[in-house]
Formats: sequence, structure tokens, C-alpha cells
Amino acid sequence: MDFSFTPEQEMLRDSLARYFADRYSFSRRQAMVRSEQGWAAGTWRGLADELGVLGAGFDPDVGGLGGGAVEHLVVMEEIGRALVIEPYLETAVLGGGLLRRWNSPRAREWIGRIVDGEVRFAFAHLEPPARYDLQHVTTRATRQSDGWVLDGLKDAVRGAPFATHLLVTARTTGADHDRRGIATFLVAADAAGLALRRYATVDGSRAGDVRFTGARAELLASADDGFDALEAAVDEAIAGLCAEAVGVMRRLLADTVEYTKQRRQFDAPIAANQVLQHRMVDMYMRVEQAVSMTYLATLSLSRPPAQRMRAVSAAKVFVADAARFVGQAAVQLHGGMGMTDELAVSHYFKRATMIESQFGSADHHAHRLESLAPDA
Amino acid sequence: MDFSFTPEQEMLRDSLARYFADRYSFSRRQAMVRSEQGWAAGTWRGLADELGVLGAGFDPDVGGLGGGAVEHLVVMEEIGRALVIEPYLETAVLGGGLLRRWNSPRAREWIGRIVDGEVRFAFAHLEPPARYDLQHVTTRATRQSDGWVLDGLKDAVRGAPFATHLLVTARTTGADHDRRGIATFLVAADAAGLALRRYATVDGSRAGDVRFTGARAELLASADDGFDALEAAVDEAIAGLCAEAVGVMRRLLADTVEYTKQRRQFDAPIAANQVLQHRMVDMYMRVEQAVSMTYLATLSLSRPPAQRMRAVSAAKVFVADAARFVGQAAVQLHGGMGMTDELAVSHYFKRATMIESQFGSADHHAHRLESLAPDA
Amino acid sequence: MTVHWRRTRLPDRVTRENQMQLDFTDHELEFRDEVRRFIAGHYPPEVRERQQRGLEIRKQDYLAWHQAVARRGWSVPAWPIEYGGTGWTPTQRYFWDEELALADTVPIISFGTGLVGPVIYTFGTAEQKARFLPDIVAGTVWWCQGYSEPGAGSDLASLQTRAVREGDHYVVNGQKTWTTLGHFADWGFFLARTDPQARKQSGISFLLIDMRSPGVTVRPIITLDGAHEVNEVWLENVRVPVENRIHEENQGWTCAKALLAHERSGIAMVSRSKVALARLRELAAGVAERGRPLSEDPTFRRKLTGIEVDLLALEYTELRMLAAETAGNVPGVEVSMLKVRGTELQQRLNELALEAVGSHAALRVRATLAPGAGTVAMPAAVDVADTYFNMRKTSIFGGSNEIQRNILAKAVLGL
Amino acid sequence: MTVHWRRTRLPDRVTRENQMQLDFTDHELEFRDEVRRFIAGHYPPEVRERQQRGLEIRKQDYLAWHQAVARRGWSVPAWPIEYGGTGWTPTQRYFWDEELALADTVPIISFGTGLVGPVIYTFGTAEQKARFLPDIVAGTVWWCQGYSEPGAGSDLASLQTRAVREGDHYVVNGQKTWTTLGHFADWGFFLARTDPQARKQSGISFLLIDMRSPGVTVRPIITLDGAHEVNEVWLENVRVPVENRIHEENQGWTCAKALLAHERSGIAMVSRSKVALARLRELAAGVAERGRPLSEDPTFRRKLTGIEVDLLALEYTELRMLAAETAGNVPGVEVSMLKVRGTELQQRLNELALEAVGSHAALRVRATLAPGAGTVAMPAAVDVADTYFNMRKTSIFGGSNEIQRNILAKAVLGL
Repeated sequence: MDFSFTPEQEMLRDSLARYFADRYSFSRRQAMVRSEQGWAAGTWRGLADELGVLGAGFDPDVGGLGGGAVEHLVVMEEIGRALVIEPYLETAVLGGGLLRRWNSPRAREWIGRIVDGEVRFAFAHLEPPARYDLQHVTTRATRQSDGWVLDGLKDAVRGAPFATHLLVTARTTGADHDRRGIATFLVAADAAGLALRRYATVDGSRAGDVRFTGARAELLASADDGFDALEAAVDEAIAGLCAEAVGVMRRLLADTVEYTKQRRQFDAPIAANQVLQHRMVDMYMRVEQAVSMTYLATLSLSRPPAQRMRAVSAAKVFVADAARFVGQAAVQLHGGMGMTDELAVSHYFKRATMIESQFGSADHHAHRLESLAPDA
Repeated sequence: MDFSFTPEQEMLRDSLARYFADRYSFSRRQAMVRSEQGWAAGTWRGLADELGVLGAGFDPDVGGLGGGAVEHLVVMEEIGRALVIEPYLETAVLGGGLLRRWNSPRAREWIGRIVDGEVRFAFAHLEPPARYDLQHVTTRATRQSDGWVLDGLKDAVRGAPFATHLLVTARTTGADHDRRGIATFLVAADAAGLALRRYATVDGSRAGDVRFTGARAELLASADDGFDALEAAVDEAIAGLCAEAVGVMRRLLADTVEYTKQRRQFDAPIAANQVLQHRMVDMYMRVEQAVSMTYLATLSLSRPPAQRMRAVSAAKVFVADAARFVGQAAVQLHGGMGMTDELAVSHYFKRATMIESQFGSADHHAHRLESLAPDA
Repeated sequence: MTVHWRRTRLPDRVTRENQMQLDFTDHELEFRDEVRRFIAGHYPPEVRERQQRGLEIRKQDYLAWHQAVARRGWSVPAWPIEYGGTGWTPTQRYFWDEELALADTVPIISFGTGLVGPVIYTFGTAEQKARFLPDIVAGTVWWCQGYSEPGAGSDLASLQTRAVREGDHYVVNGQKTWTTLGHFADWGFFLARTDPQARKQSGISFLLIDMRSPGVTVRPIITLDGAHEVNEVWLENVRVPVENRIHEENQGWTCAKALLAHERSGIAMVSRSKVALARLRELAAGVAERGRPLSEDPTFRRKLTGIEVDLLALEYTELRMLAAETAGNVPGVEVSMLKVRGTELQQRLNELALEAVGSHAALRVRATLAPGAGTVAMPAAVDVADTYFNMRKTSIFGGSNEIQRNILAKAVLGL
Repeated sequence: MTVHWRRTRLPDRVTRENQMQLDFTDHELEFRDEVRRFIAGHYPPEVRERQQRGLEIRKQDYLAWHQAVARRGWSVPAWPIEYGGTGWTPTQRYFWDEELALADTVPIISFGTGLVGPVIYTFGTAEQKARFLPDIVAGTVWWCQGYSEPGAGSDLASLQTRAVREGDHYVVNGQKTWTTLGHFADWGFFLARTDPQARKQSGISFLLIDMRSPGVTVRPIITLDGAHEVNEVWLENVRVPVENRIHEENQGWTCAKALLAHERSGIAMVSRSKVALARLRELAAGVAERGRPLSEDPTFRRKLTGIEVDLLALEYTELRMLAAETAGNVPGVEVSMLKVRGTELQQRLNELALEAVGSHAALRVRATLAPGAGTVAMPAAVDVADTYFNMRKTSIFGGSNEIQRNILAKAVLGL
């Protein structure tokens, strides 16, 4: 057993941390997310060209650094710490995970484009009545002589307005909830038959509802048996999301400790209040344990499916609850200042809140855990 | 709307409080519950003869004072406050409730015997696999030429070793969970065909498992339609139990406030710790709200069944949770002293803990609440 | 020594009159019907429409409703009758609050009616009363509060704003913050330090300031939900006539304390939470996974039931205090409990609503959709997250819940 | 100034060696099997039988197991090898603790091995080491702790017990409390004040006292669950040879501090809680209402799942600290977190067990039934309540959880 990072991983973390400190300060980030477009393409280019970090999790033969889940963890934690909205999770982790599993010349071609920063993905999966059920897919994929076309509606697609391509789940066969018959496709964001309704998300990103009307799509891997790969890749994304949450929570805790030490009331720093001290200790204990659960989930990704799912769901249950507690406590301890748009703390709180439900709430994952045998 | 006690009710409360202070001090109580018998008949006689309190809830024409549910509340709260083990709840509230509903010359005779302190009841209802399901009754009642006989096993009958009679639920017809066919009987504690296995309860009382083998029993009211009356009487008992909990919790809070003010550590009273102060405020808020819920339940007993059940179950949910919180906090704030058998606080904590599950846990009553329409 | 207990220590029989009871009197119920009819008949239809369409509520919307209520004579129920009060019993006031909540009206903004008004009729001169009270009652002047200062938080008395006497004026300099709806205000009431040498609470005066005075600047504070509700108010050499000071110079803290103790009724927001709970049930019934509505998911239901029970406990605790008030007992600091529990429940309701809408909570649609662009897939999700974010303020503003617990520990438990 | 970022700032490729991983080495797993086999083969059958029959565990039962372990050479794994330690890695020590928990052995009482032993080998003289350590290792002498005093609680340094030097003896007077299993003890280690003028922590000496010395009285404290586990120890003119003082006179606090920092491993009791969780699942599967086992009740299941998740989080937090220790980082006060979370989880498990047995929890059967009288209707209910009551101590003793949070606030967060 070993939970230490390799020197290369530490280097990766340091590089990213310094890069974001230099290029992605909170004020720059705010200016960017409030702009008309809501994002700046330069960051993504920089991640590819200046840092070369987009290949962190891919094999060297496709231009990557040869890393894996732990490298994703490192990147996602820094993304959380700097409140970065760029779609590393959707592109490199989720999309990359599907492409790695496909493992064909065409897949390697796509991976090369990811590593080079040419493509950005958004995950078009959620359908209005699905809630968190990954198997609920009604969008139809139809095979035509020259490829596939999709018809259906996906909503709340995070990052869709910035994406070059959408990763779309669609049904090739079977009924609405069947495990069999779900495949994942890539659709160019500017494809004919794709209509996007854009809007902002409360945590500073943009999203959209996407309607497909005979939109041309490229099938990733198998048409009818894509669900296992999807489930595994989504679990990898959940582990990445937990790492992002860890970055967000570390910052919430650090800011709160700092603020309460500086802020004086009744002639003493408010950190002198024992009740506030214990609240911060409770935040600290949740953060530390969230770190442990994120390691557990990340290192379990390569284990057999039931073990992987159990570890990932347990981590999501813990992290979702921790994100709520830490976020709420940070705002409460900042008092009125925590309520303002001006301080970073409220934005980290909002991101923490959205992470709670992304890819399934605590209750959803508790139920998934219950559906798996306790000793699997 | 009015939540004030009448002068007579205040007089009742004061008399009981002074009586228990004089006759039922904690040290006397402890000596009594640790004695071979585990109780002293004198207290019950005193309640009847010296105070005349056993008739508080009965009409004057059967020797009572003409009171009702609020008088039961007053008595039960004082019972809780003094940690009294005598079976007022089982005898006057539950037994009395069934007898009042029967409303026959024979019932009035029984009530007279309650008022005079001649009889003490124990409620023999629970059967091993029933858990909290009031309708689960498998003990059989068979009509013979000269009356009824019972066959079956009841367990965990609180107060059975002190009772002169057992109030026994038994089935005259129907299947194990049927609502129809449940009746309540009175069986003399020394009846042939009644075998009692005695043991102590963790909260200072005694209980027993009771096996009936052709034991002669007297039917209260209707043979086949006794369940409505039973359900109503048990709801009255639950309201009474909530009042007892209020008495117990008031004492736990008062002792804790007192103790933390006196106890010094690190050169200051431990009550100076803000964390302890807030814990006590949380205890206080729960106690006050438990009072409110107990009033609601008590005053709803005369309302239509669905309203009554909703109020009673809501009160039990709240009081069970409050009893746990207040009891645990009281012990925690007493530190090591809270763990000893010597101080009263641990005994109040144990009684509070047992009240949590008596007549149904918080989850059980939450489910009952959910099974009733929200606006009933 | 053994006391001799005799049966005669108890009454021979109990009277059945004046018994504790839950029911309201017929007279009280008739009043409730009257209130309900009034609201149904007089609530401005254009305000209702804006609410239903999810449009922002403007100054004129609040005032339209206030003025309708004023015409009925009910805008300041708690005031002494001579200044426009209704003489209602606590129960009547409770029904009024409850019916407003059940009808989901916009609030009657209380800076005038609930805060500065009582200070003026308690401490003001006859001239001040005649000048300011009628407009407050009628709802023609909007008041705001200038209490908090940056860096002061719940420590109100540490204020830095200075008022220096120059002839028949004070010259006021300082900065106030968290001034709710200050951008609508015509007048404001401010605490300013008039004696810088005095101890903390001493040396403070209570001043009424015309918000159009030169040197008054109101700057928006945008809160985390993107809303403009609170403001900073900058005072730069603002000249305030001495006749706009309420009470003696340096006696402002007396006014401030009286004001903080005022208008606690309805602070638990029980009725608003009941409405929110009903909406939450509806919301959960409309959300399903694998065909099963969330409202039938046992885990979610158990949380709803927990809130329902706690809401009942809070409601009957408030009613007990109300009954005690009716019987002549002025409520004390126990009302801090209503604030703490009330806000905790509101926040739990917000949390469950957030859980109900799931990933859709992320969408901030209203602000970013072109008008008429239609609704998103889950219209109910709109605003759920922003409401959740916004309502985090309830445990912070008006004396944080931590401060409320400090107060309870000291005042109720004697710690 | 813009920093120039170049791709070379990242490694060209990542090595696949020394990667973070969850798995234990084959060598470690072999060790675990060896431990498991040893326990299975050497755990005293008569002790196992007493446990299974629910009989009280006696002094000789604890010692029998200690002595069996000592014969294998494993009774003091954490000690330096020269005094009998095993030289195990942190992982091996973890496996040892875990296997003991999974096998549900009686604990190896740690007053000698975990507390006084390390003080003696760290601060003792060669004579003291030779005299006391071998018996501790072998498990032939039972030690107890004389630290807490009535009225001192977590404020250990405020102790009142006096030791006055008279020639080559100290004469000790005072009272100690919460002395766990002191009624079994042959020897005790005590803190006593040797310089009454000195500041709080100064002027304290660390004394070893033969419990059979004249003037030593051990009186039982019965706890709320009816058990006799802790004691008061009265010291009246007890004469203690000076050679039984460890370390310098007035330097006892140094020993005390060192001791408190020791033997934190296993403090989270994760493995014991795992066993408790498995038993709780079994218990809930055997309890039904209307034919549905409690283990299938969604509300109950959700609570179990919450505990399961929190237990995993605690386990992997402990493993992270273990891995850090293996890598040479001595654990700091972060272990207070293990204590807080570990006891909170134990107590939640106790609460759920109590909920599972329902009204049957009230029964205190074992203590009151005649032997051989048979079992009650729900045998599983026996002891559930008493265990629940007893385990309330875990958040109080050994530094209350409030004190632990104070420590964390100061040491980890710098508050």
C-alpha cells in the first residue's frame, strides 16, 4: 500500500498550480466567466501547448505522458483549487476513458487530437426524465448507409457552448431502461441537425439543451454493448469529480481559517470563538476523509467492476455530503462577506454545491451501493 | 387557543411534585429499585390514599376528579421528573382509556378499583415477532361456556412483576395482522395458566415474559371490534409517555446546566466553553419544542382518528429524537461523572433512552405519519 | 419530618372551563376569513402576474400592495391605535401573517412599519411623529436601515460612522453596509457616533437622513445568487438637520435596542415554510427515476417527514408564545429560538428542493434566456439553486444563529 | 511579468514504478495469514467459551491470552527490539490489530505494554528496566493507571495528590479516579505532586506503586450499565521507595506527556467497528415487522450505508497515516481525528443496534436471570442497551471529543 505521489506527479501538480496562479487568478476567472462568451480559448490552448497536460493520462504512443487515474486526480484537484471551468473532465477523463477502451486506430487518432488541444468534449447524456439513471437513454441512433444519425433531446449539457464535439449516449436497440443497446457517439458541435439552447450555470460555466434531428454521429466502439465501457468511464469521471471537490474544499477551508483569524469582532478575532473553531475542525476532518475516499475511488478504478463501483459510489456519497457541509460552513463563517459575489468563497461554495449532484447525489450512490453485495 | 393550566391543574402538579420530593427522592428510589422486589407498594397506596391522584383522569361519578388528558399530562410529567416507576401510564391512562370507552357498569367497577389504588395493570401486548405493529396479535382468546381463556406468549411486559392484573391483547378471530378480531382482556396476575418469567429492565423497572395456557380472562367491551378502542387508548398512552419524557428531559437539562456551572476545569467553570453553551441551548430548544408537541398530541386526543394519530405520531417522532439528543448531551457534558451509577443523570438518560422505542420508534411513527394523508 | 398528605390537597373535582385547548374561537376564525377575503379581493393583479411569470418585483409593486393594505387600515397592526394600529390580539396578528404567507404575497417591507416607525412613536417629538408616521402608514415613503458597517458584523456597537454637530446640522461621514433594498429608499435611519470619547454603546445618536441629500451614495452589493438586494451606503459630509435626530443626542443605542426587540412576530416564518413544504411535495411528485416519483422514494420521504415534524414543533412553540403573549406575558429572548429554528428549517427545505431537482439545479436560466425563448426541460428547477444560495443569508443576517445561541445561553440558561 | 511555460516543465513520460496503490505486498499478506493462523491456534478455548456464553471476563482470562501471545514473542510489537519488540512495520502492526479485532479476542490490556512500559524503557534506569519490563512483556504483572483525580477531568495537570520525601521513601496521599480495572492490578503508575510551590505542570513526579502497599484502597465505581470496570484509588500515607520513581523528581510531566502520545495505533477501532457493522447487519436481518426484515427497510438501510461509507473514510484515513508512518513521517496530533471519528462511529453503531432491537432493548436479562433459565424471546437484544450505555464513555474518557477538537483547532489549524 502506498499513497505517496511520484516525483513526476508532484511536478505535474506544481506546474499546474503555478500555471493557474499565473493565468487563472480569481479576478481573471471572473472577468472571463462574465464575458459574453463565458470562456477564453487561450486557457485550453495553454494547457495543451504550454503545459502539455492534456496528455497526462494517455499512453506515450498516442502522444501522452503515460499516466493514468492518479494523474487525472492531480489535474482535477488543481482544477478544483483554481475553480477552472475548462472541460478536462469531459474531454480527457470521460472522453479519454471511452476512447482508451475502444482502442482502435480511429480512437488513437481522437486521443491525439485531445492531447494536441484540438478538441473539447461535452457529455450529452442526461435526458429530462432520467434523473440519475445512467441506463435511461431514449435518444435514438439509426444506422444509415454512410454512418449513424441521432434523434432526441439531451438537456443540461455542461460545457456544450464551448465544446467542439458532444459525447452523446444513444440507443441502438432495446427499451428505455435496457442495459443493452446503449452506445456512445461523437457529434461535431456544428453538425447539421444539432440545435443548441444555451444558458449559464450557477457555478460560472455554461450549458445547453441539445436537440438532435438526424444529426450525423460517429460511433465509439460497439453499437449494442457500449454500456459497460460507459459505466466504467463515468466511474472514472466521478473519481475525477471527487478530486475536483477536494481541491474546492481545501480552498474553502483555507480561506475560512484565514478569514476568521483576521476578522475581529467584540475586540477579538472571530476565530477565538470555540464554536467556530470546532466547526472548522469538522470541516478539516471532512476534507481529510474526502481525500482518503478520493484515493480509494481512484485506485479502485482498475479493479473488477463491482469493487470499482462500490468504491466510487462510497466516495461520491462521502464527498457529496462533505461538499455541502464544508461549503455551507465556509459561507456561514464568512458571515455577510460569504454572501457576496465579490469574494471567492461564494463561488467555491456554488461549485461545491453543484458537485453534490453531478453524476448522482449522495442518496443515489447510497442506493447503488446497497444494490451491490456488501462483500463484493 | 389556550395553553395555560387551570389553577386546579397547577395544584395537582404542585402536590405531586412535593409528594415525590418528600417520598421519592433519588436515593430512596434507588434503594427501592435495587431491592429484591424492585418496588415498594407504599407509593401506589400513597398516590391513591394520600393524594387521590389516581382518579385525576376519571369522572366524579366513578370516584374521579373529573379531569382528562391534560391531567394525565401533568401527572406523567411529574412522574418523569421524579423517575417514578409506578404504573400510572399502564393503569390509569391505558387501562383507564379502555375502560372509559367500554362504559359499562362493570367498567365503572374496575375504574373504581383503579381510583382506590386496589389494582395495578401491566400491558401485555408485545409478541416476539411483532416489533411495533399494534395489529400483530397471535395470542388466542377462546370463548368457553363460562367466559374466555387465553393461550399465547407475550414478552417484555413492563411492570408485570408488580401488576395485580395484566391488560392482554388477544385475537378472537382473523389472521395475524388483521385489524378485526383483536380484543383486550384483563387477567389476574395470579390466575391459573399464567406463567411469568421476571427480569430487570435497564431503566430500573422490572418486566417479564408471560405465557398464557388456558388462563381465564375477562373481556373488555367488544370481542371482535376492539382495535379502534385499543388504538385510541395507546395513542393516549403515547401522549402520556411524551409528557413523561418532558419531565425527564427538563431534569436532564437542569442538572446539566447546574453541573457545568459548578464544575471547574482549566481554572474556569466548564460552562464557560462556548461549545458546551451551544450544546445546552440545543438541549433547551429541543425540550421546549417537545413540550409544544406534547401539548399538541394531548389536545388532539379528542379529535377525529386521523388527526389524533397524526398529532400523536408527530409528537413521538420529535420526542424520541429529542430524548436521545438531550440524554446523550447530558451525559457527555457531565463527563466521567455522567457515566456513573451514582449520579441521577445516568438514570434519567437510561429512562430517556427507553422512552425512544416504547410504543414505537421515531422511524416507526414517521412511517405511520406517512401512511396518513398529509391534510387529514 | 414527614409531611402529612391528605386527599384534600387536591381539588375534589376539576372544572371543565378554561381548559387548555387547541381550537380558535369562532370570532377568531371569522377574522381569518375576513383577512382571506380581503387579500383575495385586493391583492394587485399586476403584482401577482409578475410573480407568476417570475419577473423581478419592483419598488412600485411592493408599494402598490402596501397602499392597498393601508387603505383597509391594516398596514401597521402592531402600532398603538392612535398612530394607526389595529388593536388586534396576538392571534389576529398571527392570522394576518399566516394568511399573507398562504396567499404568497410579496412582503410588506418592514423598515418603516416594523423598525423606524415604532422608534419614532416611542422616542420622537410630536413634530417628528406628525411629519414621518403618516407616510409610513400609507406606504408612500420607502425607508432603509443604516446600522451595519463593514468590519462590524454582529458587533453593532463598534460603529465608526461619525456625526459632528455644526450649528443646527450634523455633518455625517461613514460607511454602512448590508442595507437591504436601500436602492429603493427615500429615507434612511442611521446610527452614528456623536461622542467619540464615550464607551462603545454610549455616544451614539439615531438620525433620519433623506437619501437624496448631497453626499449620500448607494452602491449595490451583488450577492452570490446574482441578485441586487443589499447595498453599501456611503455618507460623505452629509448635512442632517438636528431636528431629524430621534431622542436625545448620544441616546441612539436606546433606540437601537428597542428596535431590535421589536416585531419578532412571524420571525419563525412557519407559514412561509408550510407553503414551501407543500411546493416541495409537489415538486417531488413531478420528478421520477425509473418511473417512480421521488415523493415515493422512502429516503426522500423520511427527510420530508422529519421537516414536517420539526415544522409542527416550531409552529406550536410559536403558538405557545403567542398564547402567553395573549395572556399578557411579553415574549422575551426565547424568540431567538424561533429565529434559529425557523431559519434552520427554511434552509433544510431549500436543501431538499435542491436534491429534488438534481443536476438541473445547475441551470441559471431566467437570467440568461432571451425573453420568450420558452422553458427548459424542468421548469421547476429554475431558481431552486439561487433560492438555496440566497437563503443562506437567513442564518447570518439579523444576528447570526451563533450569536442567537450566545444570547440564549446567557439569557435563558444563565450561562 | 509573465512566466514562460514550456512543455518541458512536465516530464516527458511518467514512470510506472512506485505508483500509488492500494494493494499490500505478498510479504505483508503472508504475515497476515501467519497472524491469523497463530490466533486461531492459540487463543485460549476457555476464554472463547466464556465470551460465547456471555460470562464475565476475569483477570486470569485476560492474562491467559497475554501470556500465549508473549510466548509467541508478540506481546509488545511497538517496543524497541532490545526490550522485546518485534520490529514490525506499521502495516504489520495494523494487521496484528486488525486480526485481533476480526477474531474478536479479548484485548491485550495496554496499561503495561502500551503505557508504563514505554515510560520505563525511555526514562527508567537500567535497574528499573531489568526489574519491571520482563513481567510486562510476559504478562505476569497487571498494571493500572493513577492519573485522573476527582474534579480534574481532562485538566490532568491540576492534580492534588501529594508525595512528600521522607528519607528514601515518598509518603503519598491523595485520591485517583477512573482507574480502569484497577481491582485487578498488582502495580500502578501514579502522578503525584512533589513540589507544591511549582507551576502546574512542574513539580510532578512519576511513581510506581505496589498496589499491595499499606494505605492503598481500591473502591469500585459502578457505571451506568451496572458494570464494575473503573475504580477510585485512595492513597493514605502510602510509603513508596525512591527507587520506584521514574525519571528525575519533578519531571513526571515529561513522562506523562510521552505516555499520552504513545500507542495511538488502532485508536480508531476500525476493525472492531467493521465486526460490529457485520453483526448489526445480521441482527437487522433477524428482526422483522409484518414479515419484512429490518435489513430491507429503506430508512434503516440508508443509515447502515451512511455508517459503512463513514467507516471506509475513516479506514482509508488511518491507512494513509499508516503509509505516511511507513515512509518515516511520525503521526502528529492528526490522530486526534481518528479518536473523534472512531468513537462517533462506534456510538452510531450502538445507536442503530439499539434501534434494531426496539423495545426489547429495555431488558436487562443476563444479570437478573437465574443461570440456566433459558433465553428470552430475542436473545440478540441482551446487552445491546448496556453496550450502548457503556460506550458513551468513548467520547468522554481519554480526553473528551471536545478536548480533541480543541487540540485539532490549535495544532492543525493554528487557531
